[in-house]
Amino acid sequence: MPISDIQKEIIEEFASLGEWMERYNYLIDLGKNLPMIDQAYRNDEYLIRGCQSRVWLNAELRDGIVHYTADSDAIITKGIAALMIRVFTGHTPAEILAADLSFIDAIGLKEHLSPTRSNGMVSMLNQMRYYAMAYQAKQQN
Amino acid sequence: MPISDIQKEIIEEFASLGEWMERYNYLIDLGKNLPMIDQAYRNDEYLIRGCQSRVWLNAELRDGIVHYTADSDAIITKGIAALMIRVFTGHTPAEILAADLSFIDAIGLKEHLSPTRSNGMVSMLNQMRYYAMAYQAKQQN
Amino acid sequence: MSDFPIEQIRKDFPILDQIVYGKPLAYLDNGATTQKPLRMIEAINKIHREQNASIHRSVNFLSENMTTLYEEARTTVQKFIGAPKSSQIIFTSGATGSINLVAFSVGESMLKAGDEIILSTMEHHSNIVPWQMACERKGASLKIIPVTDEGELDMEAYGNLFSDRTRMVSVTHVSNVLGTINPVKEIVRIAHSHGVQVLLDGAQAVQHEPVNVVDLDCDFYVFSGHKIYGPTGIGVLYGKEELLEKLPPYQGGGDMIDQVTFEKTTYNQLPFKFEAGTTNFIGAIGLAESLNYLSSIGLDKIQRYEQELRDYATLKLSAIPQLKMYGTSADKAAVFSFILSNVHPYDTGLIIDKMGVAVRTGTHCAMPLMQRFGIHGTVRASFCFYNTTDEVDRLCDALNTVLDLMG
Amino acid sequence: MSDFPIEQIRKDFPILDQIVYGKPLAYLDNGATTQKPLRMIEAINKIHREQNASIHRSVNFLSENMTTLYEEARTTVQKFIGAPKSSQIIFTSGATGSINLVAFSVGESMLKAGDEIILSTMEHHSNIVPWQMACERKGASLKIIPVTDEGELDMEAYGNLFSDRTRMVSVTHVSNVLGTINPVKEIVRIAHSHGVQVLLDGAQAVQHEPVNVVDLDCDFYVFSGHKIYGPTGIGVLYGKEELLEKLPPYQGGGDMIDQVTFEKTTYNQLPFKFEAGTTNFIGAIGLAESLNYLSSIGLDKIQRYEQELRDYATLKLSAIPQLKMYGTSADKAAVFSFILSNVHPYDTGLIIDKMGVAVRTGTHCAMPLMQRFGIHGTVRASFCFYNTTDEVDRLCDALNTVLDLMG
Ligand SMILES: Cc1ncc(COP(=O)(O)O)c(C=O)c1O
Ligand SMILES: Cc1ncc(COP(=O)(O)O)c(C=O)c1O
Repeated sequence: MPISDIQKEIIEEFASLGEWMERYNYLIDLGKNLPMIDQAYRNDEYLIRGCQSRVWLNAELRDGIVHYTADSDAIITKGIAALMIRVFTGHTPAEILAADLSFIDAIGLKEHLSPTRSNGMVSMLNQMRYYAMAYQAKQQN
Repeated sequence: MPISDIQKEIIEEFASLGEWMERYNYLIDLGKNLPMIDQAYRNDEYLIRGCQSRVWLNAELRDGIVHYTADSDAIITKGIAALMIRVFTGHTPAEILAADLSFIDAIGLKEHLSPTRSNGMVSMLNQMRYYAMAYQAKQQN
Repeated sequence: MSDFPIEQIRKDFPILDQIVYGKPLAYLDNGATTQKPLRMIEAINKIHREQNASIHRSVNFLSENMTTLYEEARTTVQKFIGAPKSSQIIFTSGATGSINLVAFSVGESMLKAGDEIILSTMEHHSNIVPWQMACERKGASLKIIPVTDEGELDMEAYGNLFSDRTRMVSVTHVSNVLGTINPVKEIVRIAHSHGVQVLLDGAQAVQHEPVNVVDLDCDFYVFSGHKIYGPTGIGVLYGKEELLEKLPPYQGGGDMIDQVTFEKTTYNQLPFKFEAGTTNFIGAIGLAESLNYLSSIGLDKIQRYEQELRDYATLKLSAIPQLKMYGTSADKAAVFSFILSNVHPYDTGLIIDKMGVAVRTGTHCAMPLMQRFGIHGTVRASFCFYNTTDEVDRLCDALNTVLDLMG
Repeated sequence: MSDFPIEQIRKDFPILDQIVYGKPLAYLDNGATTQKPLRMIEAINKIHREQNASIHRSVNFLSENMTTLYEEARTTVQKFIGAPKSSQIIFTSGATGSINLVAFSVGESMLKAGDEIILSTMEHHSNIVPWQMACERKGASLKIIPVTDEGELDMEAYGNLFSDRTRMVSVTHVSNVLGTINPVKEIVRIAHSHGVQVLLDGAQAVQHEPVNVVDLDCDFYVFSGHKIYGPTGIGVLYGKEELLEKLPPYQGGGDMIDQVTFEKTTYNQLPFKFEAGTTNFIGAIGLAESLNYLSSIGLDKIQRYEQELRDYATLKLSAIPQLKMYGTSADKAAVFSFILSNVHPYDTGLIIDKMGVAVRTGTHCAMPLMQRFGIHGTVRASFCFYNTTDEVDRLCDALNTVLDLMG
């Protein structure tokens, strides 16, 4: 499914949810159900520094397709990570880099991804893009 | 004449003057007529540091009586110095140290002698008192 | 509760009457920054509209008036902390600015390779990093007072840290994380018995209890305006006169000099020697208004009311079995750092924010203290005299909602 | 005069509508500090009443909003001076704070015994003393660009000051005493041809003409909020990214760190590395409002109007034969330093103050420049875009009264 369709899907899911408590509940569920990151990657090398919650991120390129895995010690952060992974995983570096992430605004998570929020989410998003860039560069060589 | 009487005299003189221009005019005249300080004292050793105008001050003790002389490169400052000398000169150190200088307020010069004014006038007044203290100590030894 | 005029006081702080996410605001982040009383808001407004002019160096009417207000502000601060002279009050940019000033000037004039500075495990980064930087420049090192499980300074260990290379003790009066009120008089006494000077970081103390620097006998005392209901960008350094006289200046610039030539510059007298450039004179006057406001209520009354709040909150929070509290000293301010079991502090903060309860989560600029307790952060609710028992209840309700959600 | 909306503009500054000693205020002390537009006054008022909260590190609604406003303020400053990235804008306590930061960090990382720093004779003490202090710590020395009788930098002499020990050039963009607008682009070009970096002191420039740091190609640019119609206690340092990355931090404290342990501290990224402790975030947001206000009028229009005022004042003041002007460059701001013959500047200032004309007298924190001209001080009238030709006339009338009185 193209990235834009996945985003539409997520927006529809959130539209059916009520106010913040249901949304957070949903994120918490997503967080709980995110497959565990390989323990090998749950260390400082894969840590994205943020003041508030720790996020570990890894990405692998298989058959031209990027696969992300992530973890966080905070469950809402982990839920958001799960959403981002759902959007990006299974796409080519080029698709990932071209994506505009309008769903973030649409589902009311903008505040979590504002560049001034020191929670590591923005850094996570940037790091996801850096991986895509790195793999794109690799493909072109 | 006791210090308090001299102050009364000055207050009366100023009472007869009109608004600020006449007062400044009077101070300018006082400044112009202040006897020149001995050139020997118009040097850095006798300089009272203030940001705006330079004031030189000397004091001598003769027969138990303090005699002040002063100069300034700013004429209004010099006029005020002339007033202070008129009040203090010819009195004993004890009298000088006991004097309350209510005339300053009464003739509207308070702003010139506020401790926050960086014009050296407060420093001059303090220095006049330091001389009196020094001579008093000398008398007591 | 006591006869504290809480209703009236809340009206003095316009921001408190506010709805966030459809809920009345419960502002419990006073350790980070405090709200502003009308009296200070209006003083600043008036300066901006009617009084502003450069201080100290201009001859005009406005300037004269502004200078008087600024120097009166200094006197207000002096009286507020019981300093002997107003020239011992130096206006800085904040507690951090004050500590950097002392750490730099002490570093340049007193520190040699091999010397030692005593800090504690519970210091705020602002009372660690400046000393680390000075030590690094001079080849000196830090000695650290350990913290007990209750969150108190280990006073016995403290006494054993002194050596003939100890040059300075710098500790916080009240912990910004644990709330612990340290035995600072005793800390000073012990340091002085070794001939060592003490800086007290009053950033979390001076707004909560009457502070008298002569009684404490500390050598330096610092605090921030914005944490004592004043403006941002203004802070205070108090120092003993003979020490301030001896210390070299920190920043260079206008107003702090006597004479400047390219060959040699001589410095102005206290307090100006340490106030380089145009100071935050509007901030200083605003701060003085906040202090006057506090004095009009009475710091002793404020302290008593906050102690009642503290006791009430302690009771209510300890009724939540999944809550682990960090900082359980009997002698503490109304500051509560805790973790709900199996819930990340950040998740807790996010959720209770949606219920109108404003707290702070994270390391609170005290990473060494986090390491001491083996944690990555806490939720911190920090109360002050405009908070109410009702807000304590709302915090507890919100925490229970978190536990339900995460359960 | 041109179609500049001066009536409307004066209404934007409430303080201007004021009577002192029974006379309307003519505020001609803008070089010392500037007055505040309603837009900025109201922004600060609103923060104090409705929005205040700690930035960056708390999770609550108010804090989130305050942080956004603060970082938007940084972007406003970035755009105002044409900086490539907002992370190159560092908020400090003022121009003096900014220069001290650079002088310290450059001193610690680049200066060795025997090295040289180039300043000019017309520098403000804030751009002299910090360098003197750094030189003293490191055994380096100052080289001074002389000033001509017209009050211009001697550019030939400047070119000859460079040696292979030159590490830095730090000069003012516009002289606070003489008004001279220095050829800063040329100054930068020459320094760069020697591989030397340049700090430009924009404290008297950035409020009077459009400034673009990329076009100037300067390595550092500094200015003060209170001189550009903003709050006190806030200032700006712009720097080239690779230089800011390389420089060691200045103050230590909260927010400027990444990790702290007692053994080792690592620093945060730009701009936070240089913003220790709680910054004056309210001041920064107020400053941004002032800049937005200026942009809404247009710096180019402001510059043109001020040039007209300058030309008018030059004409009128030169009609007073007893007036000796210091600073007669063709390329100057509307700043006039002068002495009436046989009248001490202080006497002049005192007398015209009583006529409602607010100026400044003294050395203007530029003693070396005073020595250059063999004087102890001047009267300085400094105009800006809310001043009028009528106020020029009032200044001249007042000066004639002084001459009458002292005659
Ligand atoms: C040219 C120049 N540089 C630096 C400064 C220092 O500015 P501040 O006192 O706001 O730090 C001034 C202010 O007088 C100035 O005119
Ligand atoms: C104990 C303590 N010291 C110092 C500071 C630093 O204060 P500021 O950031 O206002 O400079 C704080 C503020 O968080 C603090 O809590």
